[in-house]
Amino acid sequence: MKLYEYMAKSTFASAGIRIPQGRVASTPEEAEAIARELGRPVAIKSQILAGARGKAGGIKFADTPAEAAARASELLGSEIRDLRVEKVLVEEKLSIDKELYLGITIDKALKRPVVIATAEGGINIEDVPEKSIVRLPVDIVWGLLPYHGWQVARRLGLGGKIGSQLADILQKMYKLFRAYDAELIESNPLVISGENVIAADARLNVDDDSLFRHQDLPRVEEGTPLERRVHELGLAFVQLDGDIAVMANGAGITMATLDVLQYYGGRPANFLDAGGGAAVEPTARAIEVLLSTNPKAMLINIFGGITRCDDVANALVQVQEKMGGFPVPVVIRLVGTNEKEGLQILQEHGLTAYRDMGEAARKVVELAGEGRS
Amino acid sequence: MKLYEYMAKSTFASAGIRIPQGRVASTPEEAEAIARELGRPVAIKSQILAGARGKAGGIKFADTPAEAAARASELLGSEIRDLRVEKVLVEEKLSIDKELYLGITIDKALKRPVVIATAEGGINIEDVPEKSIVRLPVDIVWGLLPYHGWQVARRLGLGGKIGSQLADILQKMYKLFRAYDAELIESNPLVISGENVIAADARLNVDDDSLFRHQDLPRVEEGTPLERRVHELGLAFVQLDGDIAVMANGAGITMATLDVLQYYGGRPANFLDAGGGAAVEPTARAIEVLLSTNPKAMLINIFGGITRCDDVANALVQVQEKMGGFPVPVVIRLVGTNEKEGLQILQEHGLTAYRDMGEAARKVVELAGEGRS
Amino acid sequence: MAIIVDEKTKLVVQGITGNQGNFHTRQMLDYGTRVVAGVTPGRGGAEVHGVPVYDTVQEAVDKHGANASVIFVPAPGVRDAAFEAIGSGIKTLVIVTEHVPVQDAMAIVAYAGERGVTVIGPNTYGICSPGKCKIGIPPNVIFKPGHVGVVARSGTLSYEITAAISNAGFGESTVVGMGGDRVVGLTFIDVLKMFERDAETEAVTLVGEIGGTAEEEAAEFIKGMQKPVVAFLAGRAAPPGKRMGHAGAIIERGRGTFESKVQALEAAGALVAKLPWEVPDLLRKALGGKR
Amino acid sequence: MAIIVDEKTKLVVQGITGNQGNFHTRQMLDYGTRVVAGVTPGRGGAEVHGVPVYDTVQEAVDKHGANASVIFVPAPGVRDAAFEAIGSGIKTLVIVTEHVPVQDAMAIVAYAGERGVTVIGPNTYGICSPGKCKIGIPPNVIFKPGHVGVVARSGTLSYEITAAISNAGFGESTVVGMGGDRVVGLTFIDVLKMFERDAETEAVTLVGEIGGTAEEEAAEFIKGMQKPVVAFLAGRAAPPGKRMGHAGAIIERGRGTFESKVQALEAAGALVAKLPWEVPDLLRKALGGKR
Repeated sequence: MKLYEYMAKSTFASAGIRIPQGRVASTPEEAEAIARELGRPVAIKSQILAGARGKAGGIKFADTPAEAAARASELLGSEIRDLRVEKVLVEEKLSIDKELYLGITIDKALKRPVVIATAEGGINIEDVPEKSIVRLPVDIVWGLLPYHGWQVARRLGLGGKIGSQLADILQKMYKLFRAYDAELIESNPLVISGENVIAADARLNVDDDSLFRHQDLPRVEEGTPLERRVHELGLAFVQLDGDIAVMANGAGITMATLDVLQYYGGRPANFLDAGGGAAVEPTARAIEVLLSTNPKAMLINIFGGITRCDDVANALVQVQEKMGGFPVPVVIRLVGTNEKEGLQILQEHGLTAYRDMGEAARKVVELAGEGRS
Repeated sequence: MKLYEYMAKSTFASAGIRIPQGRVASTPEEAEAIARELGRPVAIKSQILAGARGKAGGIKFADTPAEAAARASELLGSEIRDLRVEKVLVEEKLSIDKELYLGITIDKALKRPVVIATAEGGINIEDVPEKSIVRLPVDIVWGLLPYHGWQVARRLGLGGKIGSQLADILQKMYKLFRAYDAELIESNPLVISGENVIAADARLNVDDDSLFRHQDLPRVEEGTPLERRVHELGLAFVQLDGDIAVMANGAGITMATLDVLQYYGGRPANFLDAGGGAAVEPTARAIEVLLSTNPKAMLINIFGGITRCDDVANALVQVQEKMGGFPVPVVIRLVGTNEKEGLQILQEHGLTAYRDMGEAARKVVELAGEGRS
Repeated sequence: MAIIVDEKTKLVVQGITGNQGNFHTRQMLDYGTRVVAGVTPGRGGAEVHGVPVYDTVQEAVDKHGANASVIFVPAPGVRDAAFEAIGSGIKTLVIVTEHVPVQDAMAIVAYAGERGVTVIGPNTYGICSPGKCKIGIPPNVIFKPGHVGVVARSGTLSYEITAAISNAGFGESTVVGMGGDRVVGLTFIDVLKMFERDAETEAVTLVGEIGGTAEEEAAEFIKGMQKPVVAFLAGRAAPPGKRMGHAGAIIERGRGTFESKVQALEAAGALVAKLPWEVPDLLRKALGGKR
Repeated sequence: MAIIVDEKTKLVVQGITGNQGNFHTRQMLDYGTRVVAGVTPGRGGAEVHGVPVYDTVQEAVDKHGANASVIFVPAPGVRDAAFEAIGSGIKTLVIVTEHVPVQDAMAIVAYAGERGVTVIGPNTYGICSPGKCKIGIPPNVIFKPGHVGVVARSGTLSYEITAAISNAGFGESTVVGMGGDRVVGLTFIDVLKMFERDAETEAVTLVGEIGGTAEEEAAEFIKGMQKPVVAFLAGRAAPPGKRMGHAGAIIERGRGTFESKVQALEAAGALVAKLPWEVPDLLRKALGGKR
């Protein structure tokens, strides 16, 4: 779960990391009031869950409160990088001597947290040459210790009071990383402004699987309205560009199903992983949602493990009855746990299923009117 | 630093460990009021920093508030195990099905915390046969985990809800042990009362060296008034039964000095370790305190390392001048860092020193009129 | 032989009294796995399908010589359960539970590393050495004793390919599901090393997917292997930057793309199947070629 | 030879800009110790007695090949300083600071154990291999190159006995102060093992005291030693139950008494001196006897 910049900044502040003065605003009037309080030039930053806002015009500046209201009015309600701006963060405009990047994420190969830092901050970290990037893996057991902060500072060429502040900020970021079960915590840019080091931007992505122990955090929703509807069923879902709706059970098999469809010339409309052992109800709801997107055809590809074929069959039958028949061709492939029972249920309701994934895929591509001729 | 039972219990309660209902009282009237609030038979427990209070008559019981006042009146102001009772803890009297002992301390040889438990609680843990004692060393890195609690419970023959409570209490005690830098945390007895496990007694000894990070804790003083005076100078001091006052620098050399005095038939009056590098002022104050105890003679045994001989000489001269001469014979042995400067200072003030520890010890025993004839 | 688990494996089921634990204990017993004990704290003394239940893993180890454990407890309890298994002397730990917080997974893997414990998962279907021992949740019917080692990141896709290998007449020495999470106990290389040493394994099938660089790292090792490797990779059709259910399956910074993985594996001498059911054909080709 | 430190030891001083660090850097340089760098975070670029100061131990290791460190920082900062030294690749760590919280000491010792680092202290005067290297705070004058290994728990008493050994004409191979705290890095047995292997050491002097069971455990090892051991123990006159300054010197539960230690050591074949200055006589006797 990604937090909005203003939320992430409030965790930074609570940990004692210096952030720019300012507040979040939902209306131009609020933005104006905040700019007046600050009494100096401000930055007005769109609160959206995407990077590179600046390039996309999502960050504006204003010298007066009236100007702040005007700029906020331009941003609020607009779409930046396909995302609607509902709030802006109005902050003092910093005088910047140098921009750094400082972040902590998880190194999957090392299986531990890793600090990533560069003295070339403020831009896409992806674009910084590898040799300018400092990487410091952290022992999950012993944690990030004060001297690690100093090591990073020295490798960025920083010493004295600035080095000391950077070391301190890194310590505090690591504490936040652990306390909030973060997948990623970063500040880009982390700004050197005179004698101070200030987190001009802040990002904190919390591990979804850890949310049970973070009841205190706000819940931030991401994705298209359709994606949100399926996520509420507890299923993994991504919208794609094609017109063959797909449901399978397991991320790998779902990806492979898309691959096979594409191989035969079909264009999948979505990725929907019904997961291991989803019950009849959410499976039925997911099928309904897929059908509501008006695909040309639908493919259900189930290799039952924890997932039981009879549950999937019952879900299909439920939807069929509710809708008075499927609006588009539905191709079913059903093997594995309780396969016999599942096929029996389908048969009783006039449905048939394939045993072979390839045949099913070729069939649905054909029914969608696509594929190699 | 040892905490009083009522203080330790309040930390237990804050960690969610069940303790008996009750409060601390300084007067019989307060004790009566607490007993009335509780509305049931109570235990009245002397708050002193010593074990085995029960045997020494430090714990009494009362069925009525009036009786509680009477018992509290007997205890308050009395001396139990040579310690004056200034407060009593008035608590509900528990119905006891079984008494356990549960504690965590530091195993010096293993260099890690160790859980000690026995189903034979309520008495001196020292008297429990080794085979009835469960020991579980704890990995300082990974800590005491929930399953350790269950392992201890099973080894004490406990299961079900009682086992589950014991496992939970042990977890919480370990958290307190770590949070308060404890040298020892224990409950003796930890009582099984019906379906509940209750810490009928609680002890928490905090590492003196960690007090800088426990500003929230009350400061509890221990020892005789004389010992407290020297401890305030930051020096290690223990009163003994003899009449030769002793000061040396370092715990080992101070112990060895006492040994040598005893070997020659002398009777040391104290252990005073002036430590490494004590300054002139505290050294002078310590000498004054020693002289104020009216010893027959005094031995100063210094092998200067961090401690500088000139500092010690200056301290001696300062006291000599302040008192207008020493009231009893003072034998000085002075070697090591800045030895020449030290001897010079002594000489200028009519004092002499030995180079050899044995000779100095023999001399002071002789001057005290003791020793082998 | 086989790797990691075999007929000497004595299993304890943590969370045996839960629905999943109960159901799959039955399945594993039916497969022939030696399930010697179950653990649910506070439920010591009970029985599940004739398997005795204890309060602690230590009792299962002490009384039954358990040397492997499978965890079915809910995600918030996995860290504690895993630490208990590792701390009690278990040598192989299979964590079936999904949605384990990744920072818990890092701690578990670190602790296991200190103690020399093999961790499979979290979020794995488990492991099976056909005819000897199955730990976890895959359907019993897909396995067949044989000489192909299978190692996979994802579950159902791995069933699909394993079933294809079995149906083609090959059979498997051991099938290992490493788990689909970002941080899991084993790497491809760990498992490839074991297969390379295992006398019963003649060829290896690697089932990978986009995201991360695990397949690229595996390719480095495959270069030096004696035994042939056939791979299938999922995610050719995945658009860049979209999260496809597995937290691990995010395409990051141009690394971990489908193309880079195929290229690395083919350069290392592995045969890469375009469709899942091509794997048996390529195995036939590889074994014919190298032997 | 000698043990732990010698002419190849390259020392970094943590807390070099403090009073103690500054003073003892001078003393160690005078003794001939190769002090290659100092560390005080935020003071990088300074110099102390010609020794360059850095912000991090890593720089001292990378630029000067430092392999040992001595810590003079105040007690609240010792844990961090020790972890830095251990994490930066230092192999011998001497912690002079006293009043280090015991739970910090346990953590330091555990981390050092993982990384194979030798820890001397906390609350130690240090270590000296006479004529080669002195790390810590003992007076330079008490040492003399020779063949007696000295290992002690306490400081000044150890100077007393070392000076007696030097004055009697023996000299020392290495003198090790383990530190007076409850939890320290080395045990008597650790050091005895090293002396037993060290070609330069012909006899060992053990300086112990009441409290704990370290001397009794040492006695078990001494039984099997080839080299003679002469011991002195402090605390004969200490009343039971009184704390004598060292946290370790508490007599607990009848174990760790003066008598039990003397008995254990004598039973193991060690000669136990009644007075500190008897140690050289017993060394003469022991070396005459065993050689």
